[in-house]
Amino acid sequence: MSALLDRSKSAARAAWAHQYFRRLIWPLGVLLVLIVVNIAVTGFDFIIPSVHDGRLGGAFVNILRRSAPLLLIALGMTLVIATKGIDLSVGAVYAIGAAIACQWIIGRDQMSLGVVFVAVAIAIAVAAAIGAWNGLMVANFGIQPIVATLILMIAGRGIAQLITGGQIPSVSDETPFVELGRGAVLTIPVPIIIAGVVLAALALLTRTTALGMLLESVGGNPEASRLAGIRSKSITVLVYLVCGLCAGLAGLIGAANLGSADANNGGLWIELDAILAVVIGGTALLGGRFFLLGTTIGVAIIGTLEVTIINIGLSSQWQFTAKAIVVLVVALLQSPEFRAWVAKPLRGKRPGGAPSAKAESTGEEALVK
Amino acid sequence: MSDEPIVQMTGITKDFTGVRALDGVDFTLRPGEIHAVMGENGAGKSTLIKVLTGVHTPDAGQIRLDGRPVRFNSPKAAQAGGISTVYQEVNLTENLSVAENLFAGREPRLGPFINFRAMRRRARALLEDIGIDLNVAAPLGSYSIAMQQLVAIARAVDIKAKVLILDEPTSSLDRDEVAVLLRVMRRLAENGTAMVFISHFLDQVYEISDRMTVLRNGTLVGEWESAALPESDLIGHMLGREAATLEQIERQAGEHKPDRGEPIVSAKGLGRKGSIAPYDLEVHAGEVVGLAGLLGSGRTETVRLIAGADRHDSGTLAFEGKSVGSHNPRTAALRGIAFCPENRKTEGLVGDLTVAENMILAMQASKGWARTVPPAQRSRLVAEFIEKLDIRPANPDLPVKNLSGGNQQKVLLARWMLIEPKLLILDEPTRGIDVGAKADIQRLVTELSGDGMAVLFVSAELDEVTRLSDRIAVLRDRELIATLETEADMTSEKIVDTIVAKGGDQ
Amino acid sequence: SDDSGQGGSGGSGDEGLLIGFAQVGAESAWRTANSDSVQAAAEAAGHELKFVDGQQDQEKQITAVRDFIAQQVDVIVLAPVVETGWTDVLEEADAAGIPVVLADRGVDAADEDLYVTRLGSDFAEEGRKAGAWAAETFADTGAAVLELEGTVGSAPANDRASGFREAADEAGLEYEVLETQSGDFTAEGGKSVMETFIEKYDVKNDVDLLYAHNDEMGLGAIQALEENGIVPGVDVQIIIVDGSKAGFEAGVAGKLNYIVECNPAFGEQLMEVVESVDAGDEQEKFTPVEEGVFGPDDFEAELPNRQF
Amino acid sequence: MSTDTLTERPARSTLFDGLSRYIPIGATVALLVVMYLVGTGNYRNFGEPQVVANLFVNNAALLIIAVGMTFVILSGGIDLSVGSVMAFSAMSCAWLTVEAGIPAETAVAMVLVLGTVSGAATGAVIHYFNVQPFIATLAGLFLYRGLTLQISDRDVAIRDNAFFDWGMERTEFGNVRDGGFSLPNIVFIAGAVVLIAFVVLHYTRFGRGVYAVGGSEQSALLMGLPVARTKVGVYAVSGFCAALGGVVAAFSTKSADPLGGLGLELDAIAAVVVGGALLTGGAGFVLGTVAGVMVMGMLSTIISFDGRFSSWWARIIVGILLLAFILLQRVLARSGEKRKT
Ligand SMILES: Nc1ncnc2c1ncn2[C@@H]1O[C@H](COP(=O)(O)OP(=O)(O)OP(=O)(O)O)[C@@H](O)[C@H]1O
Ligand SMILES: Nc1ncnc2c1ncn2[C@@H]1O[C@H](COP(=O)(O)OP(=O)(O)OP(=O)(O)O)[C@@H](O)[C@H]1O
Ligand SMILES: [Mg+2]
Ligand SMILES: [Mg+2]
Repeated sequence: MSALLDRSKSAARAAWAHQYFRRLIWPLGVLLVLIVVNIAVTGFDFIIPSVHDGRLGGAFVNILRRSAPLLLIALGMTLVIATKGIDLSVGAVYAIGAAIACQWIIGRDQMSLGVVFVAVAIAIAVAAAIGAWNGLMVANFGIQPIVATLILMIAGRGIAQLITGGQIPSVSDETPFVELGRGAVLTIPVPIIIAGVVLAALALLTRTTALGMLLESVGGNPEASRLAGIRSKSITVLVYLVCGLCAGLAGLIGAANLGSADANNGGLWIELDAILAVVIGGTALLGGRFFLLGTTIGVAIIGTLEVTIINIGLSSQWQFTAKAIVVLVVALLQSPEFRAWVAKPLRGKRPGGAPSAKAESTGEEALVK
Repeated sequence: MSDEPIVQMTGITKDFTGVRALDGVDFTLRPGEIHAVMGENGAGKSTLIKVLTGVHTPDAGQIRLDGRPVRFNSPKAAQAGGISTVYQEVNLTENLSVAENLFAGREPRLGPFINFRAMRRRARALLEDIGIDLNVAAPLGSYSIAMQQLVAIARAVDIKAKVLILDEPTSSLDRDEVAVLLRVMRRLAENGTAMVFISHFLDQVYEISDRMTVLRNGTLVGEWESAALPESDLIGHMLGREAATLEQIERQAGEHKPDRGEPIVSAKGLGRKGSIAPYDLEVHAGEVVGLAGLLGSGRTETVRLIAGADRHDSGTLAFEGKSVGSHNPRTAALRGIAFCPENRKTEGLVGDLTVAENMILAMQASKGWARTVPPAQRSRLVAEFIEKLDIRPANPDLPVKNLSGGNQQKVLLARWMLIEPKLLILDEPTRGIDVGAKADIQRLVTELSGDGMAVLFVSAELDEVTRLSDRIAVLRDRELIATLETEADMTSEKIVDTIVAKGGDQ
Repeated sequence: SDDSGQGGSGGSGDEGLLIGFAQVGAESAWRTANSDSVQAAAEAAGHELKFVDGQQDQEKQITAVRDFIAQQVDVIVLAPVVETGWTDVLEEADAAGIPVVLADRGVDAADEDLYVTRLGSDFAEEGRKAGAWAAETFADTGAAVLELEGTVGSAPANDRASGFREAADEAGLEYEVLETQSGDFTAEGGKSVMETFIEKYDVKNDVDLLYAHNDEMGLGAIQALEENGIVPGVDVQIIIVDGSKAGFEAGVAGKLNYIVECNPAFGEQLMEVVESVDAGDEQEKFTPVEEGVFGPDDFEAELPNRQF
Repeated sequence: MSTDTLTERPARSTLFDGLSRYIPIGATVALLVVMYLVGTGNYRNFGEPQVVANLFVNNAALLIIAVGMTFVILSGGIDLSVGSVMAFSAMSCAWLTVEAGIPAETAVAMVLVLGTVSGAATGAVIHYFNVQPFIATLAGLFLYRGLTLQISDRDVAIRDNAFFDWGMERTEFGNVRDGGFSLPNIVFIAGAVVLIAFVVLHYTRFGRGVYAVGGSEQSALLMGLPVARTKVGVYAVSGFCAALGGVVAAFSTKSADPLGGLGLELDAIAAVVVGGALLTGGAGFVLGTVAGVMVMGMLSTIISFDGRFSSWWARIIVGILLLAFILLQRVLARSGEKRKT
């Protein structure tokens, strides 16, 4: 009996891994195509990292480094979306985080590690508090997430500008703060490390504890979760808090990278890119199942795409169009219905062609949502 | 009337990812007959219906309607082809009014515009015809699930199709409504409508059907004239095991009367304005208290207060002698009160999560997110309850939304049995559950109460209530009107009498 | 609440004017400095200023102008985000008898009758200044140019690009714009586009000039260059437009070679114009803001004068 | 046996419950009035009728687009492409008339058809390929902005075409100088759109189908409603409204701006949701959307009448006012629900 159980368990786990991989395969494919295109245009230098000034460089590593803030935000957003929510305020929180840190450092001894540390701590604390506020609005006042976070999306940039007085404060190039964006540990750029650590931490937090399941439960059916005794309010608040925290952290990295904080343009429209990455990664906006790894791939696609446009020499006017095309391609490839539709003429040629069983049953899963 | 079949399905096969739901099934529906499709939970009944009505595309097989081969690609097409269906879960839209739900897609119109006045009038007439009186302008979602089921039936009947399919239409109805429904069905049959009827209530099936098709595990067992198939044989065909054992279980369930233990909960003047009048109720350890009443009498509202699902605004609630302060589903679960709600789709299950996750949910919730149920314990418990409740397919990693209705109900039950509560509140736990499983569940309830658990039990089936309960609280018009001790001679008629008598008082 | 009837500017007189200022937005440090300058100057002159930030949206600016008309301000100052599309609202102002002064950017020539005067800078002229310097500097060698343009479709981006080419062509410079990419007027954009340029081109050897449409993009690009071991200002020459304090600091440090000023601090000048417009004086159609160009020798001296 | 008829009155108070579904919109309108009174009390000339009229004049395009968005949101979807489609339509109008020399009437008709067709195409992708609306329409957001910029990366004037004068021709209601107001034709276009949308949503099968699909798509499918037609339809409506918004924008400015309508999709969504619609679909009203647009417009009017705020304080104040508004709306709606049960 128990042997049988074990067998079915490991089989189930394999099936689960298989499912998980199937979700990722199309975004991964698109990412690979983008990389191949870049290699074709600029040679293998694109993918092979080089070491420069004790820091890993090269086109692809640079993409990863620059995408770190987006990744952080997209990870937080993934959790929020899993609970059927959405957070529009992340761009503003990014700006606030950046503004606080720079403004704090500028007025003080820029070389002091202590000052930098305090600046970072304050920025992160404020970002987390803003996130928690969003969560409270959603969980306790029952305001729709999009409206609740819209308020801070509008006001947040104002707050950031208020902090900087409408200026773009820039810190000295020598302050340790800039290491957050430009530095490297063991040649690995710090932003990549931070994003990697946060990714690992969130993955561990949600997958080794029950948090992930509870999140998916709250997102999948809030009322059923309530009746099952889940503390959905505090989970919701927690998730928005984490999202705010990630956005603040992203703002710090962005500010450190530039050595300045642009309250008005820092992280502008990053919420759309973040949501895009989440959805490309296979997490549905309707809540429920979420995929942190998928989100990561989504971020990589977006980051690579921007470089690709420049590398193949398209003018700026093409930026939007190219992005539209890639988004559509990823979305369509992920759609079983679309694949079946494309495959149909091919399959029809086979005598007595097997009916499209697979594609359809997955379609029904979607139907029953 | 010719005997040329109206619907003929041959060799129908349907695969879902990993499951073969139907395997070469034949099905024939003749004009004017009422044809029951029988089988255990997960046997493939609903799938057969869905294949016929264009929700699913069959992987193999042929469908003929009036002798012509057809393949509908949507329920809309099936409706246009003359097949009207009530699917198993209530599939109406809660945000629209009752009248709109009744006439959605075929509203009476004045030119291009909907004639709301006519629609409401016709809706009232239609509902009156099957004996219900609702505010047809109110949103459907404000009515109980039973009412919604009746509305769905009314809608399907009114479409005046040549084929009417009813997939477990009676699962939340009580006997009066069922009687009305059967009467309507007979009338339709006389007018030549052919009907497919799916139900786990054998008495209803025998009362109404002319012919039966039995499925087991996605395969066809056979087709019989109802009159020629004794009940025990039918059960044998459905379950593939002897019917005798089943009866024995049922009888066993009826025989128990342990001593009444400590009171687990006692409600004093507990009530909620506009929902349920203040009532007193005590449930003791090792006792099963049944709630009986007609549709909408307030049974659900009563137990929701005790479960903390709704907030009470009068009275007090004591748990194990101590008065409870803050009361919500979470604190209730921590105290050991489990509440298995009546509407599994909207209040019970999380469709995207797997069977195992759904089962473990309440246990995990009470532990908090940081303390995970150890994987070993988790898989042991899940396996145990899959076996105990005979959940099929026995794959804990399937999304629960892919399970058949009855198996979903069992998953929900398992969730709460798993936490070994002190008080188990079951609101219509046997809805849509096949005879075998129903007996299993009844036995389980008896066993649990034998082990000292208090059980509060709501069911539309008075027989079930009488058989299981040590005491029966009777409700009428959202008021608790009597508490009856179950003596040996307790019958459902007595309960009905109580209800009627008190009604006469007013 | 009694409304003051049709008196219009009745209450003003010695109390100072009621001025409505529809600003473009707060999209850059330049713009903020501009707003500050106007607000400060209005206060100093004792006028009441109604300030509305249009968030780079023409609709919002039109709304603001309509609100000013409804409030019956004495003079409307408009810094239009785009050139076209102002006809109707300017006519409304005209019908209400409220004079309009344009600040910074201009409007369609066809609407010339609908405003009194325009005070501001000329983006195309700025581009030309940059182009002229490039023509002079690279007259012998010719130039391979990388261009960091502003937000695609925005007026400064368009005019600074075309002005540059115009002047360079005119002077007969042998040049090639290797690539133009948008950095959205931000440091972030400038830096990330530059990083990609560095991957794509051998910037050190093959690129002579970097032309950035504003400070922030230029400064971001300088960082990218430095991080990749390319010496800005030496391995590749750099022109930026705007001239903020940070820009001049970079100039002093030798990291860039030429600054085309775009002066935001024309508040006082504006107030003078507004006052004379209100007094009904005859006006020139265009009053240029004083703007300079600065080469490496001027940076040090000019830095202390920078206000933003 | 059962001669009694079974009665049941609605009980559990849900958001959909009976009258309570009118509470959010009632609260919204009440708060609008309060805001207006506060404005008249504090600012000179705020009470002029033209100020209210201007709310409609300034927001005509937004109103039309938000109405289209209402259809989509009611059906449980979302359309992020509207801002870009609007810019694209305005630009197409300009290009077709100025460059291609096509008569303005034809150009406008072409643009409207194009908007509708592209909306329908988006809807088809969403429905038949089961692509999430957010993604499909986000692709639209990028695509149409890109196409607009391909046509022209600078603003184009169309003032020479007499046809485009019609939109801003005003009808006077009383003398503007003493208490009257005037409205240009674009406001009547917007009004007509609202009216038609109201009738379609509430009195036609298509409209009720939109609510049904938003309530539960699966149920709607099983009830035999034309789900495909409805879903494709709402995006077509939204595409049409966005294109019409572009035409109205062209009317109101007699020019086309390649960056026009940037971020407009969020304004439209905000207006719809502030007007009481649920983003999950199935609940909301067109008139709520009108109120939502008015709220957003009123906020900015107050800001500009005050005129003392720096750019950042203006944003913060808008945020705070919006917050106060939403919270009050919630409180009113909640207490309304309580009273009912
Ligand atoms: N959409 C689906 N995806 C995957 N499997 C499914 C799906 N729908 C049904 N199944 C599976 O098909 C089998 C037959 O289910 P079906 O719903 O037809 O059973 P049923 O006879 O109606 O049972 P019940 O009496 O419980 O309603 C079950 O094993 C079920 O898990
Ligand atoms: N304030 C009220 N006004 C009108 N009707 C009410 C009110 N409160 C409750 N009801 C009705 O009384 C019914 C009692 O509901 P409840 O679900 O408890 O009935 P039940 O006995 O459990 O029957 P069912 O078999 O339908 O579950 C509700 O469905 C509701 O329609
Ligand atoms: Mg079934
Ligand atoms: Mg009930």
